[in-house]
Amino acid sequence: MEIFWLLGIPLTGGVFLALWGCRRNAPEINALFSLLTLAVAAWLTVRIVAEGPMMVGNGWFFIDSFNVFLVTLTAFVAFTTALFSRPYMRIEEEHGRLNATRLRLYHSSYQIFIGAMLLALTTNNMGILWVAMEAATLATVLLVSLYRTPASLEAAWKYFILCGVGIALALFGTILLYFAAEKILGSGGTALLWTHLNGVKTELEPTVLSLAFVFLLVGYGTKVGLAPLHSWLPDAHAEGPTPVSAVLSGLLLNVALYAVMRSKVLVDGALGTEMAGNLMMGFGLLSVVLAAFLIKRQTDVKRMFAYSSIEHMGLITFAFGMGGAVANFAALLHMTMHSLTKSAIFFAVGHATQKAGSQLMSDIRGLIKTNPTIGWGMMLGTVAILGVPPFGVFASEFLIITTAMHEHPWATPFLLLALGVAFASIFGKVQPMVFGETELPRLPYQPALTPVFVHLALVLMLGLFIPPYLADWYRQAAALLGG
Amino acid sequence: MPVAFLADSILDLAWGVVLFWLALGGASLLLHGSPRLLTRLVFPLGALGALGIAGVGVAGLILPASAMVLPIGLPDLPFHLRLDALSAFFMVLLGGAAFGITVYATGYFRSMAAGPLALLAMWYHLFLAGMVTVLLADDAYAFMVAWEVMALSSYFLVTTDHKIPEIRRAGFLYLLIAHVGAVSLLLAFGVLQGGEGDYTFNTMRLAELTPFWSSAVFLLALFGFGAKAGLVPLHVWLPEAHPAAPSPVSALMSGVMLKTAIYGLLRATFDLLNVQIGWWGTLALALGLITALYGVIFAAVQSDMKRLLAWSSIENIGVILAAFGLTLIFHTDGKGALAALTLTALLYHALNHAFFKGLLFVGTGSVLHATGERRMGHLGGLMRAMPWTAWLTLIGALAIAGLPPLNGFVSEWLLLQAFLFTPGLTQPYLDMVVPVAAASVALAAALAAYVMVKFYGVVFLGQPRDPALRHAHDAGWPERLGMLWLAAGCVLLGLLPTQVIGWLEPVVLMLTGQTLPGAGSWLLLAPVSTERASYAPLIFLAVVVVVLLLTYLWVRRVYHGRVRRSDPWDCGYPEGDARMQDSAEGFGQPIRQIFEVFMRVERETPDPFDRKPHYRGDSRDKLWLLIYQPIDDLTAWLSKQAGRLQHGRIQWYLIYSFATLIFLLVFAAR
Amino acid sequence: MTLTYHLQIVNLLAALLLLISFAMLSQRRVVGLVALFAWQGAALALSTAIIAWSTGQHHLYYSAALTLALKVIAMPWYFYHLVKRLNVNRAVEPMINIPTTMLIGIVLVIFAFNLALPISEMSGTVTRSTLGIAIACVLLAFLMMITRTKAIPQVIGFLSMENGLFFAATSATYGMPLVVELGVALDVLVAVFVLGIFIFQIRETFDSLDLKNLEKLKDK
Amino acid sequence: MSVSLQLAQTLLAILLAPLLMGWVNQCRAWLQGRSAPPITQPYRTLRKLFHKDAVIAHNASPLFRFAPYMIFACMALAAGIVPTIANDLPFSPAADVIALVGVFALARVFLALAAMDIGTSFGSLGARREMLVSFLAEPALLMVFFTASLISQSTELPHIVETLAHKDFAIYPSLAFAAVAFWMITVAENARIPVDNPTTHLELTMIHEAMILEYSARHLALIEWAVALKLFTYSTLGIALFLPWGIAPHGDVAALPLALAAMVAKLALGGALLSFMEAISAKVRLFRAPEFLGTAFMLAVLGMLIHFLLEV
Repeated sequence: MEIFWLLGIPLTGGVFLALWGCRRNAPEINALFSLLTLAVAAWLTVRIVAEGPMMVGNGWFFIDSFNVFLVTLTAFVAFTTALFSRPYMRIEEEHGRLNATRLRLYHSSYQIFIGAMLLALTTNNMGILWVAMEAATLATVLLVSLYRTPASLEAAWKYFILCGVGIALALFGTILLYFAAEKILGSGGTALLWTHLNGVKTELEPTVLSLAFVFLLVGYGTKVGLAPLHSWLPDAHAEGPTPVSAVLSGLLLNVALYAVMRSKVLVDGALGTEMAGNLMMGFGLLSVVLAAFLIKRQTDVKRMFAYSSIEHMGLITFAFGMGGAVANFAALLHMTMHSLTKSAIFFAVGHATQKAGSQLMSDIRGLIKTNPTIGWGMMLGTVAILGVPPFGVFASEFLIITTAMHEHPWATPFLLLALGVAFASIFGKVQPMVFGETELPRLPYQPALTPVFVHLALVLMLGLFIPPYLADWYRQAAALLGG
Repeated sequence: MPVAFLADSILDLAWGVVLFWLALGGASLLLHGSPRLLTRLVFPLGALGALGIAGVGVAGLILPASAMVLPIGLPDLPFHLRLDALSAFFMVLLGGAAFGITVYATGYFRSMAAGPLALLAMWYHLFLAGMVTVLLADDAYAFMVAWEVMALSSYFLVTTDHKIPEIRRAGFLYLLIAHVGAVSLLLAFGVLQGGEGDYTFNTMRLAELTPFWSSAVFLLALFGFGAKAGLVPLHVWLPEAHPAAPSPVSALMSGVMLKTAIYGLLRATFDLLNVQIGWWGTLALALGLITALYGVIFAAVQSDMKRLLAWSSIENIGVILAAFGLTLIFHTDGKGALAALTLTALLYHALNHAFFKGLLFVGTGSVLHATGERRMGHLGGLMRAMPWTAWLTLIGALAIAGLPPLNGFVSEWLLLQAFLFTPGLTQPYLDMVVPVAAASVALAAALAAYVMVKFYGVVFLGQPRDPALRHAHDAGWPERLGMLWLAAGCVLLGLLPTQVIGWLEPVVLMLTGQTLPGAGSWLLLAPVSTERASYAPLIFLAVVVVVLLLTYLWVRRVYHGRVRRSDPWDCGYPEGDARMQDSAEGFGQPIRQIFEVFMRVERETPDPFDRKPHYRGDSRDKLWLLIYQPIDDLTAWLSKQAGRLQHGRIQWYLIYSFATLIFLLVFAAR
Repeated sequence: MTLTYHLQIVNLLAALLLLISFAMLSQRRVVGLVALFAWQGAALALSTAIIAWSTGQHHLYYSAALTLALKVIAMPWYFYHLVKRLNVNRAVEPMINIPTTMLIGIVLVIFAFNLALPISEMSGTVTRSTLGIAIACVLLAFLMMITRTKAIPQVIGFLSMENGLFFAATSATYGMPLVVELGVALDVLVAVFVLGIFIFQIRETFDSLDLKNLEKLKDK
Repeated sequence: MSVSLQLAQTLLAILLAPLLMGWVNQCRAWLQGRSAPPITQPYRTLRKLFHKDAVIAHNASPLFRFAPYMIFACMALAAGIVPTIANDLPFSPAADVIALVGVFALARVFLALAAMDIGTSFGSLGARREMLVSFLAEPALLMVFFTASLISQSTELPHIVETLAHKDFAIYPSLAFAAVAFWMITVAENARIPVDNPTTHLELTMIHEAMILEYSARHLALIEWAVALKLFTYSTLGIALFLPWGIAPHGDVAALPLALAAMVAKLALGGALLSFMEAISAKVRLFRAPEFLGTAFMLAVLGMLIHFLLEV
């Protein structure tokens, strides 16, 4: 039953905010719904960890450790982002960049977006998964274009067209999947249920599945932001409101990658070859290297961190591509760390940009002089995302790189190069923003930095100590992915 | 088993000190309101911790190795800690130097503003904790975490004064190179690991690697640790970062942190890799000698006193690395005793460097404090104004110049002895290499003397180049105590070599499986045999002192002690003033003239009619242009090319997707 | 033998679809594009209905009706009015000139058929050979989206790609499960709605629907 | 017994050192056609200086007054290590050849520091030039010693002499190189032409004199004496390394008189040779000095290489 609560709360939230979203306390309501969602998610998680995978609604929903951990992560980041967006959006409104109706749109599509992602995560039906992904895209398109500035419109348009096309290809992949499946499972609803497919994956037709995987990978990969399908990502992240950038980076990319992984499991079963893995490794490496070099020339802070998201998704994809218990474990860990850290960074960046009134890094200077908390939040977040211990991102990068060196040494020079360049570029740009002199005044209001430091604290904690049950949970998930 | 129990308990003690330091760090953040408490309570407690670490180290040299597992870390990989002779020795080094430096710091930081001071205190103790954990770590993850914590905290210490752009640049360069080095260490561990995510050093010790892969590990480790140690050409960050930090921090970084890199190199090469290959040694020897000469030459032409010391650290690291290479050569050649000798020299020099470099850096700290001036061209004559600092620094300067009977000479002596044994080597080409190597070591030592005369003479002797310097205040008592401790270390390490070498024996035995034959007595240092070579610093000192006193008394008795004061002889040129003394640039000029090939010299010479003639000669590192600039340009070019992909036309973006799809359909979907 | 008879009609319609795709590639005027899109939808609906009737897959009737309602009536009508109101029915000059596009299109079709060949072999459905055509339609629509530099044609290209997908679904697998079909239809509907909003916004922001205005965001 | 011998020998060195200096000056005067000062002239100078009142600059630091004693002590120690007439020096194990180089370096550093102490432009100029000369001379000297120690498998001077003089005779080509190098080093280290000119006070050329410009009276006397002692030590060192025959072997008291005679003869010869070389050569420009010493350094290293090539 939790599942229906889990999906129902955000959807009703969306409807509710769509109807009454104009009132003053809409942000609080938004946060409240997110909190409820989080509560349900936590409850669900507890049950899954206790009782193992479960099917709900005669097989329409399937929850195992893999997606339940993403569900919790999604609900959690969604909640903290809602908390962050409370003051943030108010200030945007005061600055006159938004009005009440837009805020209503914002809040309701925010909830719908969350609901769509949760649906995508929990559904057992590959078709519904596709539908949910598309819905999430549509919801975020509206969010990206919220400011109605030319730039945001352009970003939203590109986002829509590119992801729409990608998603369409993914649909074709799904069709092929169904086409292969119905010969074994018979036509009708059950033939797209992942659990059923997983049961018979070895019997599925290899040629069809390899074809299907290509379409699925290109399709969902577009949303993951794998190079060279990533072109929409920096624009959408840079031009949308910062909370949206946070959830896009922190959550949507994960969900898309989740879809890819679900398909990969089936394809691996059917082909019994490394094809899927190698493809993912290739895409991953390409993304890491390309993103690293693209970061170097950025001038817009949000754009830069968007590219860093591409880099990290590439790293995760690479790790999943390598497969094996350690690599999968590392990839899942990195997913978590990246979501938490990157959203924290976007929170800090959001306040920094509001303070400077510009997203150009050359305009943001000497944060720790006037707003030490923002400054340190940004500095520590950056250091964390760059994979410096004791923050958790390092834990996963440690596992990924060492495993890569052990399994696929040929790939490590690229990783070394990319990590070095990315480090130089990002840190070299962030340092003057945080340190140094500035004439900018203090922020007139109290920034919402609790989320930032909660996230960073979690990342720090996970870098030094991963609670056993969390570890078991990761292990189960890694095992599900064919570790 | 009481001994084992004792060993475990000292390991607990060491970890306890780490936690204590972490707690101090946290506390100092809470105490940001009260700077008095910070300097008068937190730093002294930190110094106590350092003393404890030194004690642990001494005990660990005697007691058998002990290990423990902490409940933190990765799920399948909790932190493993282990205290064996090697880490114990480096803990003695760390504790010994850090104690003096921290005592010094209690006085040094008193003038600092509360807020920055709290942060600094936090990072300072985090830094100490990180270094000790590096020495204790017994699995790759714990090691890397500690390693990077060390780098990160020192970065924040370096950028304490982040308002100055140069300092920010220095910090950035430092952290960047440290990070790249760390990644290459990761790769080394990746090769060593047994797979299945087992990263404990124990499994690595058992790993059977092909020569190719073990060489790969060695090279990666050499790169990673070399980046931290300031091995040429990875040294560029060091002359920038070390001067930028507050002096006690510079002292810690130069004196102690660089040694953790040496520790890592020894650990990886002799402990983790279960087979060594000869050419590694030759490579390390060559690199070490290049580093030593490069460092000392550049030290000679510096005009900023802390920068000069930083370059001299590079030189010393080079000497240590040369010793490391020689150890490898002997070890792989089956000359156990000689390997033991060179290793002893290596460890001894590391220990010495920790003390005298720490002493010199804190000395410059006091000068900086009293005068606010780092450029030697604006200092001078401080011996009158601040005698304590001057005389204590003199000890450090003489020690680092490798003069008997101080400690710098002992390690050089041991190293040079090692060169005299090489005729026994089996590879003949080494016989050719060795004389040159010995010559370069000797040359580096002689140049070090040059550098130190320049450093000491320009800063402390002569006339003050700025009238304000006459009223410079001497260091306060905590500073004096700290410097006294370090100076005493220099003297004692110089006078009691046999005892020290006795302490080093377990380490040498652990790494080379051999000990020195060690003839000679408590008085006489004779590493191999008394016929072969011997040195007795105590007698040495005694004779010098006796002769000195006798001469003095004799002169006084037979003749007289009358003294008349007058102006110095001005060669008939009355306008001579303090500005006419040799400036730092002037003193370095011959060296620059001889070794100009290595440098990019920038000169500003005044024309004859200048009202205010001004001369500036600046010698820059040519390697920056030769290596780093091209790399930077290349990445910039590549990123420019990459940027072209992202040029805004949605049609093109669609084409990317389309092309990708077609490509995959053609090649993958079969 | 009725089946083959139906089969022939379906194949005919498939050919028609392909033809229309090519026509769209070459069509310069937006209104004509809209009309072609409607025709394509009609052909799709018809073929779906025939397949439904010939194979007795009743849920296919629903999707046929859905297609008819959305893609033959609602959307073309909507677009028609959009074009009229925004008065953008000028000749649109594609990025690549028409003949070249055609050539590329033909290459794509051949490629698609080759791709589909091994799969159609194993297909159990009567209409196996149409899968290749479906792929071809998808790729052609993709090509069209690439070549068009105006907003509305691009959207239409996007939708005709959806048509191709639908056709693939019906012909190769007798349609996806109904829920999925409905979901997809809903998404498409919302998508079109959102796109409409966008087109208005773009119009009022740039007072033109030329995508050349949307090339500001780039890496310097 | 041997302890007394040691003391006697050291004292002898200290006392005879000015004599050698006088002898060299005398020879040089002859060779230059000047009327020579008496051979005991250095003693007189010393006595005169000791009697004078010391004049010290106002800003001189304690280091300035301490340095002369230090330098003298170092030279005495050096003289104690080198076997002049007898070979059993109970004190020599305390410091081998490397330590000997260290002692010279110690003295030099103190002299340079003292020179910089007053802060006249001459002092620091002299100190700089001195260090410039030494940073090439010192390793060269070390290399010379290394060649000898490689032959004799020891860095202890007595053992070296033992091997070279009293073991069965052998020809060591490497020692030839070492000898030439050593000669050049000696010239440089003792501030003789062509590197430096002990009699000049021209600021453009002087090295050693520039450093001690500020010294007077007893301090100057001690320094002068130390200089003489340095020359003496270098000479005996050269003798011990390259023509050690005649030095009394261990515990052989009977050989002592002969050894003394031999030593005096050799010293006289060496001094004459030194002054002769000085007379026939001209002082080189300062920046030729590194080339001169570089040659010495190269020769020393070559000697070592040759040893590795031919004699191992």
